[in-house]
This record gives sequence, structure tokens and C-alpha cells, in this order.
Amino acid sequence: MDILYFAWVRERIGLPKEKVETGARNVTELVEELKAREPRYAAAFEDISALRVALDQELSDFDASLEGVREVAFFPPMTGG
Amino acid sequence: MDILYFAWVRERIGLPKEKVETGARNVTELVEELKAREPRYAAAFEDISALRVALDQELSDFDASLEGVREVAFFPPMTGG
Amino acid sequence: MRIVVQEAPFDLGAETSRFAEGHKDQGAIVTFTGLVREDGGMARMEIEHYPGMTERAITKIAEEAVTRWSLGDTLVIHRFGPMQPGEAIMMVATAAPHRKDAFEAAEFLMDYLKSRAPFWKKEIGPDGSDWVAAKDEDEDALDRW
Amino acid sequence: MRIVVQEAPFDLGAETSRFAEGHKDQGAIVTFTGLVREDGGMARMEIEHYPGMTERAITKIAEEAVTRWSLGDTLVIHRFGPMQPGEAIMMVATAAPHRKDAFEAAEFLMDYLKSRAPFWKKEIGPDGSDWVAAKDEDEDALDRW
Repeated sequence: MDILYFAWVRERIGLPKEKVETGARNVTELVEELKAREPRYAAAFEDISALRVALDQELSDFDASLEGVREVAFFPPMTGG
Repeated sequence: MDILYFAWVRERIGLPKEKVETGARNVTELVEELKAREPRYAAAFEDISALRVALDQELSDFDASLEGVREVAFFPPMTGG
Repeated sequence: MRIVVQEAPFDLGAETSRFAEGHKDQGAIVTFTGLVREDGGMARMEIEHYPGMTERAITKIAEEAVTRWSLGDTLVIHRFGPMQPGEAIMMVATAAPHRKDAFEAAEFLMDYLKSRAPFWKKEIGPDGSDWVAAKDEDEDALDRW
Repeated sequence: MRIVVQEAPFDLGAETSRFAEGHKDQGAIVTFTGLVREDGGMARMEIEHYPGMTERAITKIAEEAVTRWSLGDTLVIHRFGPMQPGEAIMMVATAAPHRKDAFEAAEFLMDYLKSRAPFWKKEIGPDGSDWVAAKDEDEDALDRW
């Protein structure tokens, strides 16, 4: 599964993209796995309410299933326009 | 006093502007004077609710006083924009 | 604030660029442009106006917009005389620090220009001409402000 | 419907002209342009985006606008990468038979682009850089649609 990070999430974790092997069934489980890895992940995912998640390039929720998902992206609320 | 006519009011009356001497105290009295003149005026002022009036280039009402007014204009509702 | 009442066509792109160029400190620019619709039926449009009152009325509307919203600037261009289908009749532009002000002020300007600026449109078709009738909804649109 | 996501600057006047030229059958054209504000403090802005998702998200927003309002067409241009104060960040344009549709659709597009298209703004000043924080009011703005 590809995991992408944008904006300050990318900066805190220190990379824009990585491949992970995971047994997580939903986004929250994936976040818990990532947080357990290293402090920089724990820092990036400290406040989930400040983050958004997209599954296969569609905005989604943290309780959404990861079944069949190939690309997960984490980022702060968008500030376009 | 200058009286100006615009759009179909001008077309019905057949002229864009005229000078009148009047003792009318308000717009309604002026309209009655004009209507009494000739059928083309009576036709133009037949339905007052379809008309608007400006006094010295400010939109006004038919019961407004003509005291001190130099220019009266009659026209249909505006259709700019 | 710039108010232009003219017979000649104007260049929408150039006016939009010029307005935006002058307001780099603002952040949000909204423009509205009204075109003579090219729908096949109409040969041309003619707009009559009330010289003198037109400029006064538009100035009053624009000044009201400036007091109601936080605006950097506003532009109104309105033509009169004959114009061909596809030509621009008029435009308004607003510049503001925030998009909400720019949008609302532009809508306010349009609603008032429609019903309070002394312009009258006449459509000239193959079978004659007709003065455009004012719509109740245009008068009603003023109630929201 | 035309959706452009690009790094290069675009010419607001030329894009506005081109859009209006193509929609002479419509009558009402609204444009919104967002500029990098020239307020002295910021040296430049950088916009990060999510290639692939960006185009999908904007397309979805524009398609939604077309189903909700009677629109002749819609245009969205949004830049990413570095940009200087005074430069245009993005624009939307709508063409419709009636001004109400053109205005509402443009506001809808802007409200959704702000909070649902994957762009992130970073302001770079003399003393460092900061990611622009999303505003509660921008999220709240979606409630009206």
C-alpha cells in the first residue's frame, strides 16, 4: 500500500511517500501502527482531528475500511482557492 | 420646468423633452395636467403603476412635491445591467 | 471607484487585467459581465439612458456598496446606444481582502444597476422592436440587501 | 468545462476574454480571481498539491455545480508551486443565461475549492515560513449549499 503525506504532515514525517505492508483493517488502525514506529510519526499523528485522509484519491474518514485500497494520503485541512 | 420622457413613454408622447409652465404642486397633479392635453399623453400616462418618476435626476414618488424642482423625468421601470 | 458610461464597446479582458493589476493588495477580485445574448432571434439591441442621472445613480449605488462591504475598489462600465449580439453590455468588478465581500458587493451592484440605474433596453428583431419589460424578480432581488 | 492545474502563471485578462468569447449565447459571465496579496510581509507563497487527486476533486466539484445550476460552462484554473505577491493563484469563471446562476455557481465553486480540493498554501516571509491554517468559516461556508 502506498502512503502519501502532504504539507506539514510530510515535513514532520520527513518523506512524501512510502510503501507499507499492513494488516490494518481501517485508517485508525493504520494510524496506530504508524504512530508506534517512530516519534516523528507519533508527532505527525498526534492530533487526528487536525488531519484529513484520502483513500485512492477520494476524501474519506478515519473509520473507513482499507479493503482493496491501494493509496492512502494524510494531510492537513485543505487551503486552496 | 423641463419634462423628460424615456423609452416607450418618449415614443408614445413623441418627444424626448419639453418645457412646461405648471401650477401643479406634486407629480400626480402634473400628470393630470398632461393627460388632459392630448390623447397621446393620456395614453402614455394611462397606467401610472407602470411608470417611474425622477425629480432633478433622483428617483422619486408620484406624491412628491414639485416645489423647487427644475427637471421631471417619466419613464418605465429600468432594465439596465 | 471608477464609473464609465459610454457608447463604445470595451475590452473585457483588458479591463479585467487593468483592474486586477491595480489591486494586488486585495486578494479577491470578482467580475460580472452582461452580454447581448446571441440566440439567433435578435438582430441588435439598443440601450437608452438618462445622461446625467445615469452617472449619479451608479455613483450612489457604488458608494453604498463601499459603505456596506470591506472593499478595496469597485469598477462599473455600462454602455448605451446600439450593440450587436455577443457584445458586452456592461461589467462590474470588485476587489476585496476576502471573497465573501467581493462576491456580495458585486451581486449588490448588479441587483441595483438592473432596477435603479436609468437604462432601458430595446431588442430589435427581424419583425420589429420591443422594449424589454422589467421583471418582478429583479425588483424582488433588492429586498435581500 | 475546462479544468487546468498548472505551475505556470496565467493571463487573467486573456482567459476572461477567451471564456466570454466562447459563451456569447449565455448573457451572464462571473469570474473570481484569487491573488497572492502584496502586503509587504510575505516574500512569496508556495502551494503544494496532490497530483491526480487535484484534478479529480476539481472535476467532481465542477460537475456538481453543473447539476445544481443552469450553466453554459465553467472554467477553473489553479496554480501550484512558487508564486510571487501580486500574482494570480487561481480563477473560476461561470457562464449562464441568468446572473443569479452565474453568481451562485461561482461562489459554490470557490467554497468547495477552498476546503475540498487538495491544495496547501505556505507563506514564506523574511523570518521563515508557515503553512496557512484552514479557517472554520471556510468549512462553515459549505453548509449553505
